[in-house]
Amino acid sequence: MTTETADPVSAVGAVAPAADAGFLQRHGATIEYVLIPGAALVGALALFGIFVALFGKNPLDLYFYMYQGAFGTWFSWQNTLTRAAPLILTALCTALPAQLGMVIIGGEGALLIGALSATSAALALQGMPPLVIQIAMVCAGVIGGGLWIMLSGALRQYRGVNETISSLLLVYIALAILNHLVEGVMRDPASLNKPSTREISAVNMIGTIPGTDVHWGLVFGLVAAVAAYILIYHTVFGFAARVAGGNIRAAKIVGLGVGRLILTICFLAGGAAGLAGMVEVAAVQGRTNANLAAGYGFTGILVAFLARQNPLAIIPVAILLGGISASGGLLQRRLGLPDASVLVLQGIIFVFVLASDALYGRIGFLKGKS
Amino acid sequence: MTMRFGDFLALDNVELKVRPGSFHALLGENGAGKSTLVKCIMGYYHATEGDILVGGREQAIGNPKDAHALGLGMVYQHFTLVPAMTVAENLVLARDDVPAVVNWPKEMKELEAFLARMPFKVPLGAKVSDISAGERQKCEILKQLYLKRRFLILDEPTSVLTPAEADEVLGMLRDMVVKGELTILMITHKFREVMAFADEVTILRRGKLAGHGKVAELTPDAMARTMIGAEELTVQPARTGEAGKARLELAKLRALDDAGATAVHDVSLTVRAGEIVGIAGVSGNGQRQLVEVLAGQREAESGEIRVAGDPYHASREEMRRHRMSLLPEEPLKNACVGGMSVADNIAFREFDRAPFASGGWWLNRGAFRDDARKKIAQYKIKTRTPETPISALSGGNVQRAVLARELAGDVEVLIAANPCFGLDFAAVAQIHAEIMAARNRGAAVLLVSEDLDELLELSDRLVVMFHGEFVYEARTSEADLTVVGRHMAGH
Amino acid sequence: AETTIGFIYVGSRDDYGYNQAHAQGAAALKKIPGLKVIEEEKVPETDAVEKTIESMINLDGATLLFPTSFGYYNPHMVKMANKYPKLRFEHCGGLWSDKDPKNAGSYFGYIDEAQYISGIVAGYTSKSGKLGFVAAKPIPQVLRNINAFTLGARLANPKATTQVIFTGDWSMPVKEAEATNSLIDQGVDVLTCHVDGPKTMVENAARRGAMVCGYHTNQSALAPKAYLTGAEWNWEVLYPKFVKMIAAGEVIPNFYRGGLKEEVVKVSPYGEAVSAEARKHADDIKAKLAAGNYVIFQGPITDNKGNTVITAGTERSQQDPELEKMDYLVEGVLGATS
Amino acid sequence: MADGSIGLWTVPLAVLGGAIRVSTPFLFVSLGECITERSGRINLGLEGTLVMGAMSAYGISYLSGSPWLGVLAAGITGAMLGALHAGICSLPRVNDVAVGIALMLFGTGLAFYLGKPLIEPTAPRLPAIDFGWWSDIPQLRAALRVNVLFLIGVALAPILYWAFRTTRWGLLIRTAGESSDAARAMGHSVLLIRLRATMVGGFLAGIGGSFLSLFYPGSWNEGLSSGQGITAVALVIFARWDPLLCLWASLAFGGAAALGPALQSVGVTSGYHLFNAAPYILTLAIMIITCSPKRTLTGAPAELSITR
Ligand SMILES: Nc1ncnc2c1ncn2[C@@H]1O[C@H](COP(=O)(O)OP(=O)(O)OP(=O)(O)O)[C@@H](O)[C@H]1O
Ligand SMILES: Nc1ncnc2c1ncn2[C@@H]1O[C@H](COP(=O)(O)OP(=O)(O)OP(=O)(O)O)[C@@H](O)[C@H]1O
Ligand SMILES: [Mg+2]
Ligand SMILES: [Mg+2]
Repeated sequence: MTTETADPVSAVGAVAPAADAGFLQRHGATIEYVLIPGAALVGALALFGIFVALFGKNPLDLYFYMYQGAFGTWFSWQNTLTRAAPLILTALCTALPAQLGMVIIGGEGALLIGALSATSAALALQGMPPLVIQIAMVCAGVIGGGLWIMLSGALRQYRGVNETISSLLLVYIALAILNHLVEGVMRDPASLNKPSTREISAVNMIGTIPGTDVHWGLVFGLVAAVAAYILIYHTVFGFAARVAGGNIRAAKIVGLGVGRLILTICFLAGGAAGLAGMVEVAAVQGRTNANLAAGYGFTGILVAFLARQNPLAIIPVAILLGGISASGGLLQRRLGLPDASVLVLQGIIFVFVLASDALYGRIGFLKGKS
Repeated sequence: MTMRFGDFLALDNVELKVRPGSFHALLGENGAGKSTLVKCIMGYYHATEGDILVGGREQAIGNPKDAHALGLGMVYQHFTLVPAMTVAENLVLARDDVPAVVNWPKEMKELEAFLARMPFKVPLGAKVSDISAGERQKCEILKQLYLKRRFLILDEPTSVLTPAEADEVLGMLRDMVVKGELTILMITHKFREVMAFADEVTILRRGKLAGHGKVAELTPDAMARTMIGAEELTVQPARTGEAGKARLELAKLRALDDAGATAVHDVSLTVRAGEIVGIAGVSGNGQRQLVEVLAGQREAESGEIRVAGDPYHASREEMRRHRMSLLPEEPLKNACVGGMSVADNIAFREFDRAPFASGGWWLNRGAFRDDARKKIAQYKIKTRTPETPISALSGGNVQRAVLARELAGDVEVLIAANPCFGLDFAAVAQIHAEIMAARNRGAAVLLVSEDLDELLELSDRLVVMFHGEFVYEARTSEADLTVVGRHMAGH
Repeated sequence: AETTIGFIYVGSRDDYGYNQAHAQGAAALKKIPGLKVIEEEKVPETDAVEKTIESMINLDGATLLFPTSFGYYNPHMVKMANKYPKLRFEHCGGLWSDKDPKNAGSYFGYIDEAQYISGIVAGYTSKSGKLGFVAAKPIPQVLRNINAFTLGARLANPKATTQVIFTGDWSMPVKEAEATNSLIDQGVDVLTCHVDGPKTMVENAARRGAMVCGYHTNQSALAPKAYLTGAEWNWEVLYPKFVKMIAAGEVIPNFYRGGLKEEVVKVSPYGEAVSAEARKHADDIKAKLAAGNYVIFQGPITDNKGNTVITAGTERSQQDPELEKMDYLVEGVLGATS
Repeated sequence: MADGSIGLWTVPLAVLGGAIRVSTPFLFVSLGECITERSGRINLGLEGTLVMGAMSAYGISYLSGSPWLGVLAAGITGAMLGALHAGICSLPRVNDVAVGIALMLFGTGLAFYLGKPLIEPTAPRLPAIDFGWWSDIPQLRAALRVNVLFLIGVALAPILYWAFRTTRWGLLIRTAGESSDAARAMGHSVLLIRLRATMVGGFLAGIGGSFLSLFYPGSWNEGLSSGQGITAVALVIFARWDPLLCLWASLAFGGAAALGPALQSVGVTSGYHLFNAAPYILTLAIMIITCSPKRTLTGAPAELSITR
C-alpha cells in the first residue's frame, strides 16, 4: 500500500511556485497573447510597406488609407463588421473540428448547402408569419450545413476517409449541386441572366441591427463564437472533445464515444457555416444563386488558423480580416494598387503571425529574472 | 559534467570513467539523469559545463556524427529504427557513408555475411514494424556492431527482452568485451544483469554522482540503497483470499491488426474475482491487440466479452458499472493527453460526474484541482504543479498519474499491460503492490506482460500467448519454467 | 469641382475580356478634364458591392457609379440607389423596370448584332458547316448570342450547325480549352465564345487549325491568321457620351440599350481568311443594322426541339423585352439549355 | 465519318487526350508534394506555388523568348517558395498546415500582382512532340500531341519510386518522415532534410505551373489554376504517398476533367454541372471504396501532422 506520509520530493514538486513572482510573470501568458500577434502584425505591415514602396507608392499613405478604410470612420467600422460577420461563422467550421484534431477545410460547401436548405425552407413555408419562416430558415441552414460536414465526419469515422480531402471535395460537389438546382428545378424563370431560386420575399429578410447597417449575421456570429468557446472549455462535452482531440486512444480507453463526438462536433461546425449561408440568403441576397460562393468558407479557414482554433480569438481575427478587405477597396482607389495586393498583404500577415508562434515562452522580460 | 534544462539541473557535476575493455553499468532511479548523461556524451545534447575525454584526449562532440567518428555508438532508450522501413534499409541507412545510390544486391550479400558471424539473427527483409520488440532490440544492437563501434552505450537495452533473450544478448556482448573488441556502458534497472555481466558500476541520484565501484565488491542491496537514499520502498501486501466468481470472460474473441491480418485467433479465457491471470508471450503475438479490444481501442471481429455475465463493448457506462480499470503500456501514448494538465488527465474517468461536473454538464475547475492535489500527494507524482502538461513529466510519473486515476476507487476488473515497462525498482514495487492490493480486495486482474519474472511474482494463473492463440495454461505455482519458455518460443 | 465617377468590376480589370472592355471605357473618361475616375476590381456579387458603393460615396465622394456586373443589380445596387436617391447609378446589363428607383438605370449593348455578323462570316468560312460555341452558362444574354451567331451562319450556309458547350462558370481556362478541343474533335472548324476571357479559346482553337471569332475585345493579335472577326464592346464611346449627357442636363433613359447603330458595340476588322463573298454579305447586313432597318429575330423561328418560338410574321426587334428573356436555342444549335 | 467527325468516339478520345493534357500539373504537383510529405511535412501552399510558377514561366518566356528558361524560372520560384515554407516551419511550434494556407494566399496574391502586365501578351509556348504521326485521324493525332513536360512527369514517377528505395537521398527523406528521432539519432538534421524536400517539392510544383501557362491551356490569366494545386495535394493522400499511384491518380483526374465538355459535345447535356464535378465525385467515391476504418492509411508517413 502506498504510505500517506508526505514524501519530501513530491511535496516540493506539488507546491505552488515560490512566493509572488511579480506582475509580469503572473500575467506573462496573457501579455504574450496580445503582444506577440501584435508585433507580428506590425512586422507584416512594415514588410508590406516596403513591398509597395518598391512599386513607387508611399507606405505612409498606405497605412493611412488602410486605417481609414477599415476603422477610420463609423462607416468604415460598419463596412469592416459586415465583412467580418460571415467569417466568424465559417471560421468556426474549421475551429470546432480542430478541437478533435480534425482539419476540415470544407466550410464553403456547408455554407452553400446551408443557404440552399434555408432558401428551400423559406420557399416551402411562404405565407407563414415572417418569424416562423426566419426560425425555420435558421434551423434548415444549420441542419443542412451540419449534415454536410457531418458527412465528412461520418466518412472518417466509419470509412476511414481523410476528412481534409473529403471536405474539400464536398465543396466542389456542393457547388455543382447548387448550380445544378439553381439552373434546373429550383430556377426562378424570371431570374434571367443570374440563374437563381425564387426570392424568399422581403418581409422574411432578417434586416440589420438597429442603428447600423450591419446585418444580424454579426450577432449570430458573436453568439456562436462565445457559445463555442463555452462549449469547448467549460462543459463536459467540450472536455470530452478535447480529450478525444488530444489523443483518441486515451479517449477510447476511458470509454468516451468518439464516433458520437466526431459526428456532433462536425454537425455543429457545419451548422455554423450553414448558418452563415442562411444569413447570406436572409440578410443579403434574398435568394440562392452562385453568388453565394464568394469564398467566405475559405477565408474562414485562415481566420481559424490565425486564431489558433480558439473560438474567442476568432472574433478579433475575423474583424481584422474584415478590415483588411474593407480597406482593400480604398487602396485600389487611392493608390491604384490592384486587388491582388490585399492577397499579398493577407499572406504576409499570416506568415508573420504564424511564424511568431515560435516566440511564445521565449520573451526575455516576461520570464522574470530566472 | 553539468546539464541544465531551463532552470532545472538535470546533471550536477557528474563524473564517469569507463575503462577500455570493460562492461560498465550506469544505475539510477527514474529521472536520475542517466539518459541525459549519455546523450551528452553522444552529442545529442550539449552539456552546460564539462568535458568529454576519449582515450585521454579532450574531444568536442557537437553532434552524434562526431561521436560516431570517434567510434562511439548508442542504443537509445526509445527505438530509433524507422518502423516503416525494412531491417536491411535501417542497417544500411545508419552508416555514415551511405552510397548515393545503394546497390541492394551487393549490400544484401554483405549484410548476410555479417549476420552469419553474429550470434543472433534478424530477418533482413522484414519491415521493422512487423517484427517483435525483442527482435527490434537485437536489431538496434546489431546495427551498432555493423557500424563497427568500439564503444557502445546501451540505454535500458533489455527492458523489452525476456530474461532468456536478455542473457543471450548480454552474454554475447560480454564475450566481445572479454575479447577486447568492445567497451560497453549500459544503463539498466535490473540488478540481476549488473551482477551477472558488469565489471564496474556508477550510480546516479537526482542528477548527482551517488557512488561507483567494482561490481564484485558490491551487493544489490548496497547499490539499491545508494540509488534511492533514504526513501522507503512500498511493501507489497501478501497474497490473501481465494478466487471467486467469474468476472471477465472472453469467448472466441478474434481481432485484426492495423494491416488487416488476424492478430488474435478466437481466444477464450475466464478471469475470476480475486485472481490475477497473467498472459505471457514474446511481444508481437497479439497481446497488444487483445488489450486494445478490452480497452475499446480496437473493435473485435467476432466473439464476445462478458463482464460479470453482461456483454461488454467498452462503453463508458459499462466500464463504470463494472468498475473497470485499465493500465495500458506506454501510458502517454495510450491513456493520456500530453497537452492537457496533470489534473485534467487524472480526471478523465470522472469528469462528467459530480463533483467535477455541476448538473452533469458544467465543469467545476476547483474540483479538478483539489482532487489532483490529493492524488499527486498520495501517489508521489513528481510534478511542478497540477496544471503542468502531463507530457512534461517523466515516464514513471506519467505511469503514476495513470495509476492514480485508474486505481482511485474500488476496482472490480483491472486490465494491465506491461505496467512496469522501463520503470525503476521503487516505482515497480509501488505498482506491484497496488496490483496485488486490488486483487486482495476482490478484483479480477488480467496482467499482460513481457516480463516473465513479473508474471511469476504476481499472477495466480499463467497463460502463454503465441501467434494470437493461448497455447499453454497453468497455475503459476505449478508452472514449469522451461515448458513456459518453450511455448513462448512457439515449440 | 470635379465629378467623381466610380467603376466596379467583378473580375480583374485587365482580364483581356469583359472587365477590361469596361476598364477601357473608364480610361476614356479619365482623359476628359474635370472628371475623376475611381475603380475597384474583383468585387464579388454580395453585400461587398454594397459596401464598395457606399465606400466610394462616403470616402471618395463619388456621384455617378458604374457597377458593371450583372449580379450587382438586384438586390445590391437597387438597395444603394434607394439609399442614396441623389446620386446616379448606371448598371451594365440589368433590366431596369418601373419598380426600380428612378436614379438608377441599366444599359447594355446588343452585342448579338455583332455576333450575327460573326456568324455570317463563320458560316461562309466553315468548310464542314460545323461551328462551335464555348459558353459559360445558359442564361438569356448568352443564349441570345448563340442564337444570333447561328442565325447569321445560316444566312451564309443554311445547313450550318452550332455546337455549344457550357463550361459552368465565367472563367475556367482548363474547361474552356477542353471544350475547344472537344468541339474541334467533333469536326467544328470555326469557333466563338462567351466567357470572361476569350484568350484561351482563341489560342487553343488557332493551334489546332480552326478559325475563330472573338468576343468582348479584339483578339486578332493572338491569332492573326485564324481570327476572322469578333464582337466587341465599344464602351469607350458610350461612357463619354453618358457623361456628356449628364453634364448637359439631359436625362439618360433608365433603360438604355444600343447596338451597332448606337455604337455601343462594334465588329472587329475582318481577318485575311475572310472571303470577299463573306465580306460583302457581312458588310451589307452590318450597314442595315447600323441604319436600324434590319431585324435579326424575325419569324418564323423554331427552336432546336421543333417548337415555334417566334411565329411567322412576328418581328422581334432589338428593343423587344421578350428577347431579354430568351430561354431557347434556335434550330441549328446542337446543345440544350439545361 | 466523311465529314471528319468521329461521333461518340469523341468521349473516350477526349478522356485520353484530357488524361494527357490536363494531368500534367496534377502530376508535377502531386509528385512534388509526395516528396515533401514523405519527409514528414505537408505543404498546402502548392496552389500558390503553382500559380506563381505559371506566372513566372510566362513572364520569363515572354521576356526572354525561350519557354525553357520560363520553365526553369518557374522551378526556381517554386523552390524559393518551398524554402520559405520550410524555413518558417522549422521554427518551433509552427503549424505546417497553417503556413501552407498562408503561402497559398501569398503566392497567389504575388502572382496576380506581378502578372497584371502579362495577361495580354503572347509568350512563346513549349513545343509538343507528335506521337500520332502513324494515324490519319486528326482527332487522335491531336490527342497524341504530347508535351515533353508530360513525358518528364511520367518518367519521374517510377524514378521517384525507385529513388525512395535505393538512393541515400530517398532513404533519408523517408527516415525524416517516418521517425525524426531516428534521423536525429543517426546524426542527420531533420530540418535540413525537410528543407530540401520542400524545395524540391516546390520546384516540381512550379514546373507544373509552367505547363499551365506555357502549354495547356497555354496562357497566363488569373483563373488559370482554380484549385488544381490544392486538389493535387489531396491526390497525394489519395495515392497513399506512392509516386506510381500519383501518376495513375493524376491521369484519372485529368481524364475525368475532360469528361464534362466531351459529353456535351456528343449531346449529353443535362446535368453538365454534375459531369463537371466528375473528378471530385470520382475521387470521393474511390476513397470511400478503398479506405477502411479498421486499417490505418498504409504508407502514411508517421510524422505527417495531417494523418496522425
Ligand atoms: N529535454 C529535457 N528538457 C527538460 N528537462 C529534461 C529533459 N530531458 C531530461 N530532463 C530532466 O532530466 C532528468 C533526467 O532525465 P533522464 O532522462 O536523464 O533520466 P534517466 O536517469 O535516464 O531516467 P530513466 O531511468 O527513466 O531512463 C529528468 O528527470 C528531467 O527532469
Ligand atoms: N518538453 C519538455 N518540457 C519540459 N520538460 C521536459 C520536456 N520533455 C521532457 N521533460 C523532462 O524530461 C523528463 C522526461 O524524461 P524521460 O521521459 O526520458 O523520463 P525519464 O527520465 O526516462 O524518467 P522515467 O524513468 O520516469 O521514464 C521529465 O522529468 C521532464 O521534466
Ligand atoms: Mg532514461
Ligand atoms: Mg525512462
